[in-house]
Amino acid sequence: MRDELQKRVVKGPDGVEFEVEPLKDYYCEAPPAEHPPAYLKIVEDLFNWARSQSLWILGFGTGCGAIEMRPLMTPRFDAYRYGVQWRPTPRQSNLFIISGYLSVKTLKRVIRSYEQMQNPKYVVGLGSCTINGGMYWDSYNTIKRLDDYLPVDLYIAGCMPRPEALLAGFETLKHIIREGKAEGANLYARNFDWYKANQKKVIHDWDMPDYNW
Amino acid sequence: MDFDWMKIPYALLTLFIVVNYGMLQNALIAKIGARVGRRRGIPIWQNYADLIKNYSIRSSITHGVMYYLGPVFRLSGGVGLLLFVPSLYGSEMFSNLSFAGDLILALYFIFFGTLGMALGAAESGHPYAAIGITRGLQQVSAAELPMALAVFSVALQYQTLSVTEIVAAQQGGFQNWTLFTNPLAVAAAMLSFLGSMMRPPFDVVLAPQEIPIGPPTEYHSSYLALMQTNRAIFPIAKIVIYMNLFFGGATIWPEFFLKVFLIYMVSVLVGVVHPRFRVEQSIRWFLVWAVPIGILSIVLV
Amino acid sequence: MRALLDSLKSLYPLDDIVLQRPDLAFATVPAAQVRGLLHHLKEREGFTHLVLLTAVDWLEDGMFQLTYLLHDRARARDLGLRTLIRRDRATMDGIHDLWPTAATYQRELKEMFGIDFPGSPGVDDPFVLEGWTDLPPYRRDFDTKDFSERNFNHREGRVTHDPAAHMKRHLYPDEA
Amino acid sequence: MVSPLVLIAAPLAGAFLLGLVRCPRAALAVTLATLGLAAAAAGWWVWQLGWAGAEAVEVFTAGTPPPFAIALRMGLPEAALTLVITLTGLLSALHMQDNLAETGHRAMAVLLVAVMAYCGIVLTRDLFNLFVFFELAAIATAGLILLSADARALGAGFKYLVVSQVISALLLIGIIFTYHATGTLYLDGIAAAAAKPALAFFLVFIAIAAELKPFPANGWALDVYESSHPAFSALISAAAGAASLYAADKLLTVGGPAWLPAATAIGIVTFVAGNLLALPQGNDRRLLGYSSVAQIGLVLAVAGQRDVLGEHYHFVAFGLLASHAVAKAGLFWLSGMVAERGLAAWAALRARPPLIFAFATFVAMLAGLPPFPGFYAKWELVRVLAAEGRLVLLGLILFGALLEAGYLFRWFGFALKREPSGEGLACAPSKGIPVLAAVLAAWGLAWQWGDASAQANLLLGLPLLFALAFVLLDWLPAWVKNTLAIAGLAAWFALTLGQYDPLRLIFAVIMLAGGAVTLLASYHAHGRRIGFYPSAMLMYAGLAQLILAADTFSFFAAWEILTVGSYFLILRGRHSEPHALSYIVFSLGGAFLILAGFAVAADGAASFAVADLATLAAPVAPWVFLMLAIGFMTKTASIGLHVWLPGAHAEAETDVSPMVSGILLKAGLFGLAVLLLAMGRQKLGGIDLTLAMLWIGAASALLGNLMAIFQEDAKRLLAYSSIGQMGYALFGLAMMNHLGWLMALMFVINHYIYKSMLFLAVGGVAKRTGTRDMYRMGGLINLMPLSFISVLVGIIAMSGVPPLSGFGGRWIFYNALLTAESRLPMILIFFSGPIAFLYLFRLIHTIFLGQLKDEHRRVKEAPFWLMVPQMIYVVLLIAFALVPGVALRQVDGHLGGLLPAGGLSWDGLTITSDFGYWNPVAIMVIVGIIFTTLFLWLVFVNRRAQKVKQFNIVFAAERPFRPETTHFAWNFFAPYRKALGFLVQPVATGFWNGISGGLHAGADFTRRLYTGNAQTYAVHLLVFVVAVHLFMTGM
Amino acid sequence: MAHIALATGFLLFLIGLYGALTNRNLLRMIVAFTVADAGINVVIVAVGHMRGRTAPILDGAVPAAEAASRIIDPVPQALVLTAIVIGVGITALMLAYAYKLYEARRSLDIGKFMELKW
Repeated sequence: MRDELQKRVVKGPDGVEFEVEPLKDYYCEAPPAEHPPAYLKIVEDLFNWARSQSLWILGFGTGCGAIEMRPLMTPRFDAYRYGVQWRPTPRQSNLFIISGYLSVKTLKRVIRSYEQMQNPKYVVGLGSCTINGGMYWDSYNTIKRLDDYLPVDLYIAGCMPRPEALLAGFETLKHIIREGKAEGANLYARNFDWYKANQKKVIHDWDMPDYNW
Repeated sequence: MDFDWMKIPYALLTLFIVVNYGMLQNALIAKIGARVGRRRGIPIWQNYADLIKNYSIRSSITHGVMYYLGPVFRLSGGVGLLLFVPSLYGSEMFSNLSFAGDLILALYFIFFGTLGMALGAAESGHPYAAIGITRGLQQVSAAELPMALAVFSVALQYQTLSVTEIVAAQQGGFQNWTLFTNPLAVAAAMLSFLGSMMRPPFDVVLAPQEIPIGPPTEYHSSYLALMQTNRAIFPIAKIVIYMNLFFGGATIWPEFFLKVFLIYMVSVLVGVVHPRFRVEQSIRWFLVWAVPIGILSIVLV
Repeated sequence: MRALLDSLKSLYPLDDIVLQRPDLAFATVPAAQVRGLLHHLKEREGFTHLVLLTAVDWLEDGMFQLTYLLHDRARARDLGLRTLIRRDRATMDGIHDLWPTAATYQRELKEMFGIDFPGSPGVDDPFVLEGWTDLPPYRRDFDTKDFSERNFNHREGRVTHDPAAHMKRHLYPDEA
Repeated sequence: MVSPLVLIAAPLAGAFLLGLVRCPRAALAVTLATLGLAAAAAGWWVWQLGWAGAEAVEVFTAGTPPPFAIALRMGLPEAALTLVITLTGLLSALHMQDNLAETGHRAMAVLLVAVMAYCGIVLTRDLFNLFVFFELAAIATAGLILLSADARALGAGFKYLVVSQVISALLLIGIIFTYHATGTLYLDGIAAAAAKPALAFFLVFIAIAAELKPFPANGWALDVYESSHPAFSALISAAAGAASLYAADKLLTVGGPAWLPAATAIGIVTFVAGNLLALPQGNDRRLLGYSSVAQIGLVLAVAGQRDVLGEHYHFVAFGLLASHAVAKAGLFWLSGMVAERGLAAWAALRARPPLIFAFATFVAMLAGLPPFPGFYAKWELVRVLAAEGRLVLLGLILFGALLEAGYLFRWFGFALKREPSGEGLACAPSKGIPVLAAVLAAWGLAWQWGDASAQANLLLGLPLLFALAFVLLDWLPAWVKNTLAIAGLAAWFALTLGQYDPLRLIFAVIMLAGGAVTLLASYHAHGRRIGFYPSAMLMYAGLAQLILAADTFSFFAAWEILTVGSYFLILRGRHSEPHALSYIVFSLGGAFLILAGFAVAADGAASFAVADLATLAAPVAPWVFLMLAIGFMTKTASIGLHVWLPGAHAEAETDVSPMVSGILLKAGLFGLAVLLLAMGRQKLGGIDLTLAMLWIGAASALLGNLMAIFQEDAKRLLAYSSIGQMGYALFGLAMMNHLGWLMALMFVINHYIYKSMLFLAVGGVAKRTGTRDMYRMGGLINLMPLSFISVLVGIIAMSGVPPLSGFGGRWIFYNALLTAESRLPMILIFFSGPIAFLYLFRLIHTIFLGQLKDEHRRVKEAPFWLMVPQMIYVVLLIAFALVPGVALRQVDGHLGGLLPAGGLSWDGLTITSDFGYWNPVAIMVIVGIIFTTLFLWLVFVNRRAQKVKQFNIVFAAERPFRPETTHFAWNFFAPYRKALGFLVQPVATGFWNGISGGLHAGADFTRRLYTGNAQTYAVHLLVFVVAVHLFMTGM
Repeated sequence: MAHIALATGFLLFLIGLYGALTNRNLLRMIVAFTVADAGINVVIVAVGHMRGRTAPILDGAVPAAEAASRIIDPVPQALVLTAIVIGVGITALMLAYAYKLYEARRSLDIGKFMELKW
């Protein structure tokens, strides 16, 4: 663990020394909670419609797929037509596209970002690498099954899939959302221990709280 | 106290109209921006979907009391600003709550939301939020100056600080608008207007690539929803002031919509074709180009 | 270029000189001479730019080969220096004082090959592999497939085709 | 009836008696007894002549009147001077009794002879006899110099002898030719003589003048002061100085008015040069020497003004002389107690607080601060000089006095703030008693001069007495004194409530009631807090008297009292020494301008009501206005004169900052208000002075605010912000219209509340976190929520955002601007508003928001007693925001009487001006309802929010490393510096530093004149004689 | 006669003064001052001189009744006596100083006693 995360003894302005334990003192330790849908079905349906019509993608490119996302903003594909847009902060995003191979180092950042997104949130795996490792199937540093680590709502196969495939994927995702089946965040909270165990199995220097609020 | 309680439903009606108009107008303007880039752009109802989506987000976090209150301040600032200024001239129904104060109240109330938002964003502890706020404050401090000069020039011109009376003085044909009777003041004010609309070249506050969206970096779900609501109201409330001071005000809603839209378009037209200023560049720009015009308008009025 | 190599040869024990192109040459020097030669090249001969520093694992010889590729902007020429160091407990003098960027290469070599550069800034910090405990993965005695199978969950149903056989079956289905 | 001859005979007899005594103790007893007897005789005469109504007597030594015998005169001046001489002799003997006992009876005899000679100089009316006594004094002096433990004293003594040889030669030649021409040596006879020999009398005059150590013929004197025994230096400075001055005075009486200009010129040059040369001195005794030289020069200059001073001559001259004698003797005696010679070595005095009090008394007395005689004397002198149009002399005197105050207060600052080093203090009773006696004498004289002056006796002022009582009560625990102080302020306020008009009432409420509230914070201090209450109450006493002052004298006295009180108060801060010094120098500079302004305005009248300033007409009026305005603007720290403020306010103690910022600054505004009320618009050289003030106010507002945004230190930020805020208020006053004044008064109230609140809050935070650098703080909102609330309310109010009370100020301000005549300065003001917003946000953000630091994780809320006044202020601010009419309506009405046009209409809850309207209650209610509704809505939709900790932020998928690197706070407004940094170049600071540096360099260069060579000194003397002669014949 | 004395006196005084200001040796300075003193004394006496009158000593030669018209002014005579006494005293003191200074510094050079300055 890095130095700045180690316990340290500091001296207050009044001269009294005390311990600071960064992981406890600086990070919230609460586990994630499951959040039930709205009580009224009609309300939840409205919400799901709105969610499906307003997919805010976290601007986080993990692999070569990141380059396939850019054309979506251009006049040729213009994903904005479909209510899709990109946000630079996970707090405001509700769709995380894992765009390609995912190294262990990046996985840690992906987990962090994913956990900083708010419920409901959706994960789309892009390309074969997220499905089974793809051409990196025997790499020492690339995870092979994304859904071991995060609840994935949708895979878009290909190496790499074209932007058209992505657009089709968005439409499919919208269907899933509207049907109320995109409950990945709740799944993650429910199976939190299992996900954490998987994550910690590959991330050897786990230097963050279990849930990154 | 002889308070006319009917003012409250009337004010709420104004609010309702303006919120909806603001949502649609924002979408329309986004579409116009998209067409400039040869895209089709978002659907016209996209803002509603986004708003409902954000209210429907089930979880949220809070960094503390001020963080929690920040968006409340923000939206209160927008709503208050809208309601402190009469929307339609000559309409008892849509004079809102302007009995509480005059133009000065409106101008200073703009800061209410800004301050609350800044405090809330700052409590998130995010450095980008703080950087964004300082940029915003610095830029606004320079951008406000021509506006203040212009307002002052107008107040001197009409010898009143009451918005209603200023509008009244501009009635009877467009040649009576301040735009034509005091063009320098209008010029200064419109340059200031560019600076306050968070559009290029004055949008370094948000700078998505560098300090992801600046102050609201940490805001999400219903907080963000409140702020989105404000985004629909606040620019319009501000433009209403400009409209009343410089462009003859409005007597009916269509006129209101048209004028607000056209004034808004000024900043859009400038914005879509300009790159971005750094903060010190925009400070200098306002002081060198806009302020002298404002000074001239004061001296010559 | 040849003149340069000749003059260098008189000063340093150069070996295996390969003039690959008129503007690109390689030479081998003993490890102990590397720093001196690099310094000379940087200060005297105009090779101000360190293009890269990399390594090759000669597992069979029990050696690592380090390659320093230098570039002379003024005369648009490159010179690669190779040196061989022992593979077990590999250690080499750092050149981060000549080129600060070298520290990053050295950090990478430490992580990927286990070649140590004592004194190089941050040389022990993880570069790409955080929390790595196994053999350095670029060593040829590191079995990446085995590691991958041990460490990662694999999705069932993956099939591997021999390309030759696959294409043959695809193109000439009759002959299969 | 005691014969005056006792004063001559007793020391002589004692000296002879000493020849018979062998035992040193007995000899000492004889000496002291003799001196005591002489002092008693002198005292008896003072009593007889001053109180019992006896007439002055002339004693003829040989039983016949002059010219056949030597005559001695004993009048009130002579009695007083001999009392000074004998008492100084007695106390000095007491002080150096160990040395005397060691050296034996001969030394004592010499001491007695010296005292006798000084008395003789004072008493004699015979010219040659004067010469004899001078020679006796010289011989005795040279003998006593040998007493010093300092080996260098020998050289000094020899230099002294060389010079006195030259002087005596001149004197002798002069005497003989005077006698030749007039046929008499009797002074009155010479005066009466028809033909006076100019050259001969000139020689006599110049010789006596040379005894007064005039610049530049005084190098020898300084060497003597530096090296001889301090008790003896006291004697030279006080007794010999007084005696020689009186001799000069006698000669001037004889010579008539023709000689007065020369005396004035010699005196004033010596005064200014002596004080200037004292600036770079590092040795306390040499510094005192320069100061002695200067003071005696001043009295000589006053003697040269006797033609215009008339009946006040003795009051003024003796006031200055007594101040000099008592203070200088006291300081020399103190110097005898301090072991080392550096100025900073006086820090050893801190071990004994009464000695610090003594030091303060002496410094104040020398600097001519109230209530000491020098103050009354200075007042009279300046009044007369101004009336006579001798403005150059007046200016030089004030300039010299300012220089003197500069080095004295710097020295005092050293004593209070430097680290005591080395051996410390020799504290025998025999050394303490003289000092104590000097302190008693100082206060006794203060009483006496107040009593004798044509003005009110300051020591009769209840507030001042109340403040001085705290000196005696300083042994009480702090909380008792605090209660007393609060009770006193409240009682005085209640007592005088009926005497204020609404305008003054506003200031009274802030200064007295507000002062009491601020003092609540002082309950947090533990222990006895020595020195705090006398200083604080001195300041409040000055403020209390200032508001009530009707005539210029009491106004000015109050002004000086509050200045010196606040100086002591500011000096208490840990690192405040240089800042307190620049504060007192600027304040005194301003005060002297006020003094000069008042004097010019009074045009000789003994008493001049402040309100009568209105009766002045051009060409005097604009100059008076200018002087007074600059004086007051020094206190409000208008731009250019602001350099003292940031340090002084920032370095002051936590509970002192609100006093000096929230309350003290208002004194300047009060002065300006009074001034503008009385004098209105003035034009000087075609420039409208109020317009100039308008520009200054605007520039202060802009630059003050601009400088504030670049501060890293929270208290400095607030201090710079005060400059800006005072700029606003000045701007409002200078607009000279109804609303401008109303706005200024609203600023007065608001600034008091929020600046006090902010200073207390920031001070509390600084106390808890151990730093004032904002970037070292951060995230304290949860640990110090109450402080956060008070800062929040403070900044909302200060930035003028509705619905709090700052908005009212802005609203009135805009309305006032609409009626203002000049439009350009307001551009600066417009710009400064948003800039204020910048630093306010910085204040709250970098302290309370953002990232909490490791070492502050266990910080507690600020002390209870610091919070109490803050919470009161919060309530006040909100109340004032809701019903501003409570305070402002009365003032508005009152202003209506003064500036009728453009008042406000207070109709129901709505306040209406000629231009706009404003309903504070409605604003508050509307904003409250909207805010509450939205808040409840948010709580409803967001009820399940998870509270997270400070590192739970999105950090580009990484995590923050440490709070220090995550808290964005340092150089917060860097782009502003890039864009407008050129505006905050420290031009004013550079200018004032340049002046101070120039003075120091000039002094350092000039003092090289004193090479240390006896012959050079003798040449100086001759050059001086020639120069004066040329000056006189050239006239 | 009186004028010659007067001139002599002033000359002596100036010589003495010049000597005192130019000699660096303490003893020489003291001597020079004595010369100057002497000069002044001569001046005093010369000022008191009246042509044709006698010394102001009331004895047989000058009866008290005629004294006022016969003798010269007695006051300068008295003054000169006092001045001489005082001059002697001061000279003695200066010599004492010179002695002590020499004891302390083993030097009589006035330039050696300049540590007190500025």
